[in-house]
Parts: sequence; C-alpha cells; structure tokens
Amino acid sequence: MKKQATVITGTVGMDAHVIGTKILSRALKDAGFNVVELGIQVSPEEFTEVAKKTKADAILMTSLYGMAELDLRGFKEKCKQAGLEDLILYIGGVLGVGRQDFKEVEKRFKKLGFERVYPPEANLESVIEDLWNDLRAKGKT
Amino acid sequence: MKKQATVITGTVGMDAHVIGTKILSRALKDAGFNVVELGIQVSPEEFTEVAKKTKADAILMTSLYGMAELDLRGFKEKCKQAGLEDLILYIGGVLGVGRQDFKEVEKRFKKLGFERVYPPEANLESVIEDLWNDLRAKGKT
Amino acid sequence: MEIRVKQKRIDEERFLEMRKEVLAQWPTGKEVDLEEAVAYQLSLPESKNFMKVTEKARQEGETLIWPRAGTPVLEDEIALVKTLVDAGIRHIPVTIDSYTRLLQFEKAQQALEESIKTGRPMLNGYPIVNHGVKKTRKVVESVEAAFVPRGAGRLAMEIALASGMTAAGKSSLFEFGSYEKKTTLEECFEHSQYTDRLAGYYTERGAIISTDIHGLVPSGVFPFSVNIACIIIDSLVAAEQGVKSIMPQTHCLGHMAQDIAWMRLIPRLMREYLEKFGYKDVVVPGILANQIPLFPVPQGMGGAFAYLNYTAMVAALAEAEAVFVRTIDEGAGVATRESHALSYESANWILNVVRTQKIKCEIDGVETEEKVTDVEVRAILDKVLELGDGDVVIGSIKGVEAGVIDSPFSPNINIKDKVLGVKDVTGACRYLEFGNLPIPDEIKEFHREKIAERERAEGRKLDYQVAVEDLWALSKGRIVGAPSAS
Amino acid sequence: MEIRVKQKRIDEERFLEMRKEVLAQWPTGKEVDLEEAVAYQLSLPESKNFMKVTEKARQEGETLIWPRAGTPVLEDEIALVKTLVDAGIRHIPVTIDSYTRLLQFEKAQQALEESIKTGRPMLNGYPIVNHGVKKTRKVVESVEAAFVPRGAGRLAMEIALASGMTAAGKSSLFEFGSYEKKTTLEECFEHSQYTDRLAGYYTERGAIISTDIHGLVPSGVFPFSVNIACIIIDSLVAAEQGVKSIMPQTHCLGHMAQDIAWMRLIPRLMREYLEKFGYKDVVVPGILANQIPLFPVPQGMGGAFAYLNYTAMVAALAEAEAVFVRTIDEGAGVATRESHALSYESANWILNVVRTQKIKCEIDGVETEEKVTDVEVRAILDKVLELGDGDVVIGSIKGVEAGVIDSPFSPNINIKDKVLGVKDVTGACRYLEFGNLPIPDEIKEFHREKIAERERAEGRKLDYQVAVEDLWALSKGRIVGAPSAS
Ligand code: B12
Ligand code: B12
Repeated sequence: MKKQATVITGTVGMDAHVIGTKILSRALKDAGFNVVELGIQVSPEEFTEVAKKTKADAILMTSLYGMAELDLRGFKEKCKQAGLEDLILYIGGVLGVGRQDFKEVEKRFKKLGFERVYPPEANLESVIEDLWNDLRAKGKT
Repeated sequence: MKKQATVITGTVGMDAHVIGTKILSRALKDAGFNVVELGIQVSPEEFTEVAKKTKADAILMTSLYGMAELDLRGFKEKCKQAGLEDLILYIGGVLGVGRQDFKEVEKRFKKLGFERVYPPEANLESVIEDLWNDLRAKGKT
Repeated sequence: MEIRVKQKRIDEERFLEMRKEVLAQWPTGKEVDLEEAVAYQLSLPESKNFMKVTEKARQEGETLIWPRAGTPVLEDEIALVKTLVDAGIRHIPVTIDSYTRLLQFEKAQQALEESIKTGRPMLNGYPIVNHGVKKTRKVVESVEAAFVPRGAGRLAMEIALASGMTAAGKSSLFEFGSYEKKTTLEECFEHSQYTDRLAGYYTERGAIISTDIHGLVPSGVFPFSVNIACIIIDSLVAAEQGVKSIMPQTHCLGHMAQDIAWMRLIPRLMREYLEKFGYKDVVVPGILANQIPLFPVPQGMGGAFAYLNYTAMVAALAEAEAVFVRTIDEGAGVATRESHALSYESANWILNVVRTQKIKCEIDGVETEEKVTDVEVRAILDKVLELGDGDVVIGSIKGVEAGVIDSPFSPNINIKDKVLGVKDVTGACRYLEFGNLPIPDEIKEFHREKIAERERAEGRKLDYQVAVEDLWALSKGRIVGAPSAS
Repeated sequence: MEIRVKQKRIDEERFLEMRKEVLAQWPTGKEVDLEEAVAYQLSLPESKNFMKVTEKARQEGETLIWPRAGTPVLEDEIALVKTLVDAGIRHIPVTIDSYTRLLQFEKAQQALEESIKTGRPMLNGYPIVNHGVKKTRKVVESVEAAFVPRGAGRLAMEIALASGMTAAGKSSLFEFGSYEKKTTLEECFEHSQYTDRLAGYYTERGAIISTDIHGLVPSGVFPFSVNIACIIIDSLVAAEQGVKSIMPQTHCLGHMAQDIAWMRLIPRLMREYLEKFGYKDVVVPGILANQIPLFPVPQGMGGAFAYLNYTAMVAALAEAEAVFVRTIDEGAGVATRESHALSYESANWILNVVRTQKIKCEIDGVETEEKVTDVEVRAILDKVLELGDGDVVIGSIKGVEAGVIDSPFSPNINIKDKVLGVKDVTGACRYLEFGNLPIPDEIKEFHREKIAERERAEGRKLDYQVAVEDLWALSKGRIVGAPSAS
C-alpha cells in the first residue's frame, strides 16, 4: 500500500471564497489524501507553519478575489527559510483582477514558487492526476 | 424657386428587399423630390434607360442581398455609353455577402462609379442633405 | 380575366409531363431519377426526416433552433452544417441563393466559380441546382439532421428532395408577396402546386415530405391575421396535392401576448380548416416561431444577443417546437460560422433552461389577442371562399385583386398596399389603415381604441412616420418606436 | 455564554463615543463632520437618493440594473461610473476592495499606490477609506445616480455616507455567513448596529439612507428560506436602529417559479414582521433580484449573454424594481468598462422590451413555492424568537449555534454546515439534508418527494456529488446538473 500523502488546502490572504476550496478538499479526501483543510483567509505564514507541523507533502492554495499576487510576495523565500524546498505548491482560481492572459498569470505564479497554476475551469480529476504524478516524481508515494 | 430634381430609386439585380427603397422613396418625396420609384429587381440597363427618358438628376440604388457587385459589373461604362456622365449615383444597403469592412466596400463601389456609398444604418436626413449638396455642386438646383 | 388554376390535384400524367420540362432547365436535372430518389429517401434514418424530428421535439418538450445555412462552395457548406450540428441543431434550412431562386442558373454558375476561385462567397446562398443531386447528397449525408431547402423553385425542389431533404418550404402566397415583383398569384399557385405535388408523390410512396408555410409578407409591424389566412390557404393548397405534413411558421413580432396567441391559434385554425375541407390525415407536426422584425445595424452585440434570446424565451414559453432565431450578424450580412455557433449556443441556453422547467404560464391578454385574430382570420377566409365560390385558389386570386388580402411593404406590384400597421402603447401590432380587409366593425373599433390610447399617451397622431419608427423599435432596444428613429 | 448584544437602539451618547474610535482608524476619518455631512446629503437632488430612485422605478414600472462598480484608482472609478450611467444605470453599487473590508487600510494604501504606478488594478474594489470623503464626493458628483457602498465596514460607511452615498448595504448575517471566517454573529451584530444607527442618524435629520439586506450566504443550490429568515431578522435589527428604508435582495437561482415566488414573498413577509414588531413607518421601496449562481468559466460568450438575459427576463416578469445582473466577464474577473457597457445594454434591451408590455403572468407553481417557503420561513423565525425569548438578536445568535440557521458552503467556522440542497427534475432547489432546520414535517415530506422524483427519473441516489453538479448547471447551459460536470 502506498503511503497516504498529506495535503493542505485553503484560500490565501483576505479571500473569502470558500466554495472552491471546500469542493477541492472533499475531492482530495475522496481520492484518499489526508487533507488539512484550513478554510479561508489563511496567511502565507500559516500555510508554511502548518506545512512544517504536519509534514505535508503539498499545499493546494486557492485564490479567487484577484489579489493573490499581493498576498504572496516573497512566498518562495519564506518557504525556503522554513526548509520547505521539497513541498509541492499548487495554486488555482482567478489569479488576477480582471480578464487575464492565463499564460502571463502562470508565469507570474511560477516565479512565486508554484509548480502548477490552474485556471478556475480546472478539472479536479486531472488536478489529482497531476498531483499523483508529482508526488511520485518526488518519491513521496 | 429652385427646380424640382428628379431622382430614381429601386433595388438592383435580383434583390427583393423592398422596405428600404420604399421608405427612402417616401422620404425623398416628402423632401420635395420628383421620385421615379422602380421598386425591386431593376436591371442596370433599366436604371440607365429610365434615367435618360426622365432626364433624372440622380439614381439612389438599393441592394441588401449581398450580390450588388455582381449585378453592377461594367455599370460605369454603361452609364458613359448612355451619355449619363453627369448623373449622380448613390448606393446603399448591405453591399456584400457577410460582415464587411465598410471602407473596402466603399472603395469597391466608388470604382463602379458611385459617388456616395451608404451602410444600412444610413440616416436618411443626412442622405438627403448630401444629395442637396451634390446637386447644388453640379449646378442642378 | 379567366383564371386557369384551381384547387385541384394535378393529374399524374400531366405532372410527369411537366417534370420533363422542369428537369430540362439545367443539366443537373438529369441526375434526378424519381424512383431511385424515393428509394434513397426511404433508406434515410428518422433523424433526417423533418416531420419525425419535429414530432420528437414535441414529445420530448424541446424547442429546436432553425438556423439559416447557405453558402455557395460545397466544402464550406459541409463545414457550415457540421458547425451547426455541433451546436445542437437538428433542423437545417438551406438558404438557396437569389439567382437560383429566380432561375438564373447561368449567373449562379459564374458566381459559384468565382466564389471558388476568389475564396470570397459571391452568392448569398447555396446554388443547389448547379451543385446537383450527387453533391447535395454529400451535404445531407455529412450530418445527422433534417434538411429543408429555402426558396426552392421547381427544379431546385426536385434536386433537394432527390438529395434527401425532407421538407419543401415553398408556399404560393409567400413567394408572391415577398419575393416577386410582377409575377401574379396565379403563376405562384401553379409553381407550388407542382412542388406540393412532388412532395405528395414521395409521401404516397412512404417518404414523408413536409412543407412549411410562411404567410404573405414578413412586413414587420402588422397584425398577423392576413398572414394566418394565407397560411391556411397555402395549407389547403398543399393538402390537395397530397402533402400530409404541414408546419406553419408564425412571426414573433415582439409582443409576448400577441406572439403566443398566434402560436396557439395557427395550428388550431389550420387543423379546423383542413378537417373542414376533408384533408383529415394531414399532420401539423408543430409550430415554428420566426424572429421577424428587422435586426438592422446599428445593433450592438449586447442588443443582438438580447434580441435573439428574447425570441428564444418567447418561443420556449409558448412551447413552440421550433424557433428561427437570427444570428448576431443578422444586421451585418450572411453570418460567419463563428456567429452561427455563438448565437445558437446562446439561444440554446435559454431553450434548455426554460423548457426543462416545463413552465405553464398564463399571460394576460393572450386570450383577447387570440380571439381578435381568430375573428379577423375567419372574416378574411370567409370572404376569400365567397369570392372563389368555395375554391380557395380562385378566391385568393380574386381576394388579392380586391384587397381582401393585402399587406404594406410588399415588393409585388399586384398587391394593393392600402393597409398599414403601428404599435399600441404596450407594443402590440394594430391596424392603422384597414384598406379593403374585411375586418368586422367591432374589431376595427378595438384597433381604433388601441390607436387612440397611444395617441393620447404620446400626444400626437399616429401615421406612416410612426409606422416607420415602430419598424425600427426592436433593433433599438424598445418595443414601441420613438421619434428619434431614423 | 453571556450575550452582550441585544435588539436595542444604541443610545446617542454611546454612539458618539464609538464614532470617535471608528474615525480614528485612518487619517481620512477626520474628513467626516457629521453635521456638515447631513447638510451635504440634504443638498443632493432626488436622483441621488437610493430610496427615491427606487420608488420612482416602481411607479414608472421600470426595472433598474444594479451593476458592480469598484476599481482602485479614482480617475478610473469616475470613468467607470460615467460609462455605467451612459448605459442607463441609475443605482451604482460601489464594490469596496477586500483589504478595506477587513480593515487592512495600510495594505490597501500600498496596493492603491502600486495600482496608480503600474496602471494595473491591484485591488478588487474601490478603497473608499484611503480615498476619503473629498475624493469620493468627486465620484458621487460626477454622475446622476444613487450610490450604494458594498461591503463597507464602520469607517467605510462613515466615509460613504458623508460622501453622499445614500444606502448602506451592510447586514450582520450576510457578513457573518459570507465574508468572515471566525468572527461570531454577535460581533457582526455589533458592527451593523453601528452602521444602521449611523443611517438612522442621517434619516432622523431628513437624509433618508436606505439599507439593502442580503440574507446569509449566496450558496447557490439551496432553498431560500434560511436566507429569507435572515433578511427579516436583519430588517428588524436595522429598523430598531432607526433605518426607515430597507431594500431586500433575493437570489435568482434559476427556477422561474421559485425565483418569482421569493420575490413576491419577501417584501410581504418583511412588511408583516416589521409591522408586528412595531416598526410601522419603515418603507420597503422594492425588491432587488440578484443573479447568484456561479458564472464560472468556461462560459462562452453565448452562454454568458443568455444567462444574464435570462435573469433580466425573470426579474422583468416578476416586476422587480431592480436586478443585479452579472457581466459577461463574471467568470473571468472584475469586468472591463466595455464588458459592463455591453452587458447592461443587453440586459436593458430585455428590461425595456418586457416592462413596456406591462405583462401580467401567472406561472404554475409560483403559488406552491410561495406557500412552502412561507411556512419554512415562519418556522425558522418562530424558533429564533423562541430561543431569544422574543429578542431577535439573541435568538439569532442562539439559532446559529443550534443549527436553526444553517447553510452549506459558508466560510464561517461558526456555521454548522449540516444542510445541503439539490435540484429537482424541473430545476427547483430542494433540501436534501435538513440538518437542524426547524422545517415542519409535511414540508420535509414535500422536499423528499421531489428528491425521490428526480432519483427515479435519473435512476440514481442524489448526494453531495449531485449537489456539486447542480452548482455548475447554469454555467453549462442547463438548469439541472449532469454527471459530466467537473
Ligand atoms: C426583411 C428581410 C427579408 C424579407 C424581405 C421582404 C421584402 N420583400 O422586403 C424576405 C424574407 C423576403 C427576405 C428574403 C431574403 N433575404 Co433578407 N432580410 C430581411 C431583413 C431581416 C430586413 C431587411 C429590411 O427590410 N431592413 C429594413 C430597411 C428599412 O432597411 P434597409 O433596407 O437597409 O434600408 C434603409 C437604409 O439602408 C437606407 N437605404 C436603403 N437603400 C438605400 C439607398 C441609398 C442610395 C441610400 C443612401 C440609403 C438607402 O434607407 C433605409 C431606411 O433607413 C434583413 C436583415 C436585417 N437587416 O435585419 C435580411 C437580409 C437583408 N436578407 C438576406 C438574405 C440573404 C436574404 C435571402 C437571400 C435569403 C433569406 N434569408 O431568405 C432572400 C433574398 C431575397 C431576394 N431575392 O433578395 C441577408 C443579406 C445577406 C448579405 N448581404 O450578406 C440579410 C442581411 C440577412 C442575413 N444576415 O442573412 N429578406
Ligand atoms: C460566490 C461568489 C462570491 C460569494 C462568496 C461566498 C463564499 N463565501 O464562498 C460572495 C458574495 C461572498 C463574494 C464576495 C466577493 N467577491 Co466574489 N464571487 C463569487 C462567484 C460568483 C463564484 C465563486 C465560486 O464560488 N465559484 C465556484 C467554485 C466551485 O469555483 P472555484 O472557486 O473557481 O473553484 C474551482 C476551481 O477553481 C478549482 N480550484 C479551486 N481552488 C483550487 C486550487 C488548486 C490548487 C486547484 C488545482 C484547483 C482549485 O476547484 C474548484 C472546483 O472546480 C465569482 C464569480 C464566478 N466565478 O461566477 C465571484 C468573484 C470570484 N468574486 C469577486 C469579487 C471581486 C468579490 C468581492 C471583492 C466583491 C464582491 N463582488 O462582492 C468579494 C470578496 C470577498 C473576499 N474577501 O474574498 C470577483 C473576483 C475578481 C477578480 N479576481 O478579478 C469574481 C470573479 C466576480 C467578478 N467577476 O467580479 N463572492
């Protein structure tokens, strides 16, 4: 049997849009993950602290309200400082204010340290597929 | 008192869209023109013949069905042959098949001998204004 | 004047004689082999039969979208119908270009060749005669949907039916009132008796060909009673020639109560008159709601979508079997494939969402509109039958001469054009000028009161100018015209 | 646990004390001079007063569009509201950015400055506190329309009202259920008693400030009875603080009969309860229909227009005074000015065309839905009042703890989340899990039957998965969800 991976979910910053992260969390649970569900308005610090404490394998962060970029300034460094180089980082939602070129958005968030970036039409089955692959690649399962 | 100008209206070729030319004709009458209303499906030859016979000052041709360009091949020459160099030629309607760049359309029909070319949103008051100006410029009123 | 044509079935021998002449009009006529064509029709699946597709929609409580599909080049036409079917379309009306409609096959051929050469469509539709049977079967076979030719003359209809199209939208009064300039109604009856007989011929052999019937003139702001009378006349004419499936088209002129009333009234009256004249086995598979009023530019994208979605909404609330919505390109020209897809995606959203709810609604005024129109239609038909001494064909011909059948804004010089319509305060169409229409006095009074009401509300007389303003209303986001309109 | 807050008007002295604290939260607080602000309000024309604009719409039989308008940079905000007013808008809700909503004025300031510098809006709304009174008056004075701040906290409300905005859309239960994570309902009541009292203060001096009330959670597929109970609770709370004009917001969840039933029920029940508790001079100027279900991507342009047109249509048929339609950009992010203009042009087409017709229609099912919801709402309110011993504030706090007020998909950890809704075969919202909601048994039975009917039709059990499918339905052009949904 493969090891049960631990993943963290929640919306970052001041974002109150809870539906997406709730549905995502449930889908992850149904897929067999150990999900630490932080809900809305999780600060970057809280994400990293909980990641350390729970020895999480991945964070699946949500943001819809458009201000994630502001919320996540310097996030990559914080992760490094916390010794979380190995943590898999995903983010999904509406990642800017107004219509955006998704390629641009993706680039911006990859720079912030996210391995994968998803638009709101992301299909959760393939998200979970991606996650399995990335976990496997990092020898985490 | 200025001379009453004679103008010819009608749709060219096989076009059956009568509403526009009817409304235009009525507006011209109301504005004091002597209107020779030919109705739909007038051939280029009929237009020039009637113009000669009635000593018309202008033709206001309509086409909506998209095939005016085909119908009007060689029209300029026909007018010249008929000695109608002085006749004022306007055309209005949907002058091509499908969405068109109006500037392109205008160019095409100007080449065919039309002095002015109008899109379907043409305002009839300003059309009549233009007509007065052109008539005056050619010393026809 | 002697009237040659009558309400009488063309006899077989004469029909087969006539066919020879018709098929000789253009080389592709030779491709039509009637018996082979019947067999081909019988081999087609139900999903390609117009009547069956319509009846299925009725049973399943769906409203189907009628697009408009006609572009000259064969490959483009195939690509277009595929786009449509991908967008959920199951009825495909094929617009035939204007040259073909008027039998100018030579000109159509040149323009077709030029379209192929330049890559720019030079024709406003699909030149079915020039393409012929073999090529048109490729179109029909390329998708799962029922095909209906639009504006097919006799040869065009021969080719359409031999190619597997299963409806024959051609009606005398519509041709006469909307497309022709000098042609008489008598000539139009002759033409459509032929095409109806052809449909009847297939039908008798088991290949049911429907016909859809449109009225007289889509003249916009004008009460629909003349058109309904014409729909009924043309149904009787078709039925006499052996047509067994007739689909009426109504016009959605924008006023919900009126539009819905007409959708209810038309099939009811059609069935009644067909029955009365002994055509007891004719099916009326459904009603097609047609978005008629102008969609002129300037029509911003927002207004264009609203307008077509509104029409879809009205059709859905009326539980119409089909709706002919315009595309967002309607005011600009023949639609691009993208505009088709986008427009029907939008209309289908409305249709699906509304029909799934199985909404039953009673709108105030529907009953009154239905009653008023019912009286008007009967009055016109009574007069027509009286003029024809019981023969609906002869009566119609005389009726047009007498202005008993009349319309504003027709291109045909044989139509009196002594009538006019305007809107009332709520946007319903009312008669402003009755001409010689045999409308009963109490109904005339009803219209006059509605007109007076608007005159009071706006403090002005309603006249021709107002009729023109009203014509533009919907395209400007209003249901009642306003003075600023051009 | 001791409950500090009660249904009782804050006394003047304490209120003025509290105001000092609030105004000290950010330097722009100093710009608020209450007496000068009242005078400024009294100097504004009626066209800027929310209640008067709404009542005018009611009298003239119009449905006004609520847009959403909030962008960080002052000049952009002014350009935006001008675009809106040019598109026929007369109510302007100003979205306040999320930092400001959560009192992070420092962060908002940085982001505002950065937005100015980069030309890219970094905030999802208008940071009203940072802009302050003088600048915000420029916005209010730039057009003829009534302004409503969205999501204003105490200081934001002070600035909004002093700047000439004339409504105070802030309600305890909505803040609690939709925007907050750990904040208790008690704290939310304290906050909105303050803002309501502020509105009352202006009102007593002749400057009528309205408040609009939203419910608990816009959670999509969930019967509306809990939200209606919350709307009534929040109205009572506002009325106690001296608010004299209260506008309820209903959610258009897509099912016409339900949406219309709720629009009818809410003002009626509100008036009844306000009356019952002695708030006899409170006006309910109209109802705002809010297009709530998700508008997620992928939403093609066709579907986007259809969706907003449909909402406009339902609001128009229900004769709502106002409708909050989404723009075609809803799924993509904060709308561009062009999207605003296009979307409202489209919705206005529908609203004008439908309202001019003065359509009265009876839709089957409206009566049943109204009755069912009426019973549910009364049951919830009875229980709340019982728990509070007649005090609606205390009762609500206890009600949330007891799950008598509950909702799925709330971000607030203090909400039980033991309930769930799904759709029935026609797309109406039904309770799948009742949690501790005090719904009477015969009504529970009604929901269960509807659920069973869909289970039979689809041959599967309805569960959480189906609830998620239903959540996506409208954005995929359906009213009932389908398995393929992601
Ligand atoms: C009504 C209508 C019909 C009716 C016509 C009834 C009749 N006999 O008049 C019927 C149903 C018969 C019909 C038939 C066809 N139609 Co048609 N029809 C329309 C429609 C909906 C409205 C046209 C109209 O009456 N406009 C109102 C009048 C008042 O406006 P107007 O003619 O533009 O005139 C105004 C101005 O242009 C100006 N004006 C007019 N002439 C002139 C001349 C001058 C010199 C000046 C200055 C100004 C001027 O003054 C007028 C008043 O403001 C249009 C689409 C639309 N716009 O909504 C399609 C449309 C014109 N039709 C079209 C087509 C293709 C056809 C058909 C081939 C097939 C079909 N769709 O059925 C046949 C062709 C018949 C034929 N042989 O011509 C296309 C043309 C496509 C293109 N050019 O790319 C259109 C654009 C629809 C579309 N998008 O596909 N049609
Ligand atoms: C419902 C809603 C609200 C509700 C939220 C209720 C609640 N507490 O959840 C309320 C009314 C409270 C609200 C408030 C606000 N909202 Co709002 N809201 C929406 C709306 C309509 C739906 C969002 C939603 O629930 N989607 C459904 C869920 C299931 O989808 P999802 O969250 O995208 O999640 C899916 C995927 O993205 C994916 N996913 C999610 N997370 C992750 C993470 C990873 C790693 C992966 C792989 C996948 C993944 O899985 C999910 C399931 O498929 C959207 C517009 C829309 N899309 O229709 C606007 C929207 C998100 N809101 C917006 C805004 C601006 C606000 C407000 C600032 C102002 C306002 N409009 O009231 C406030 C902000 C509050 C705050 N502090 O955050 C904007 C954001 C603008 C932008 N980014 O440019 C939007 C887009 C609307 C708009 N066009 O203006 N909102």
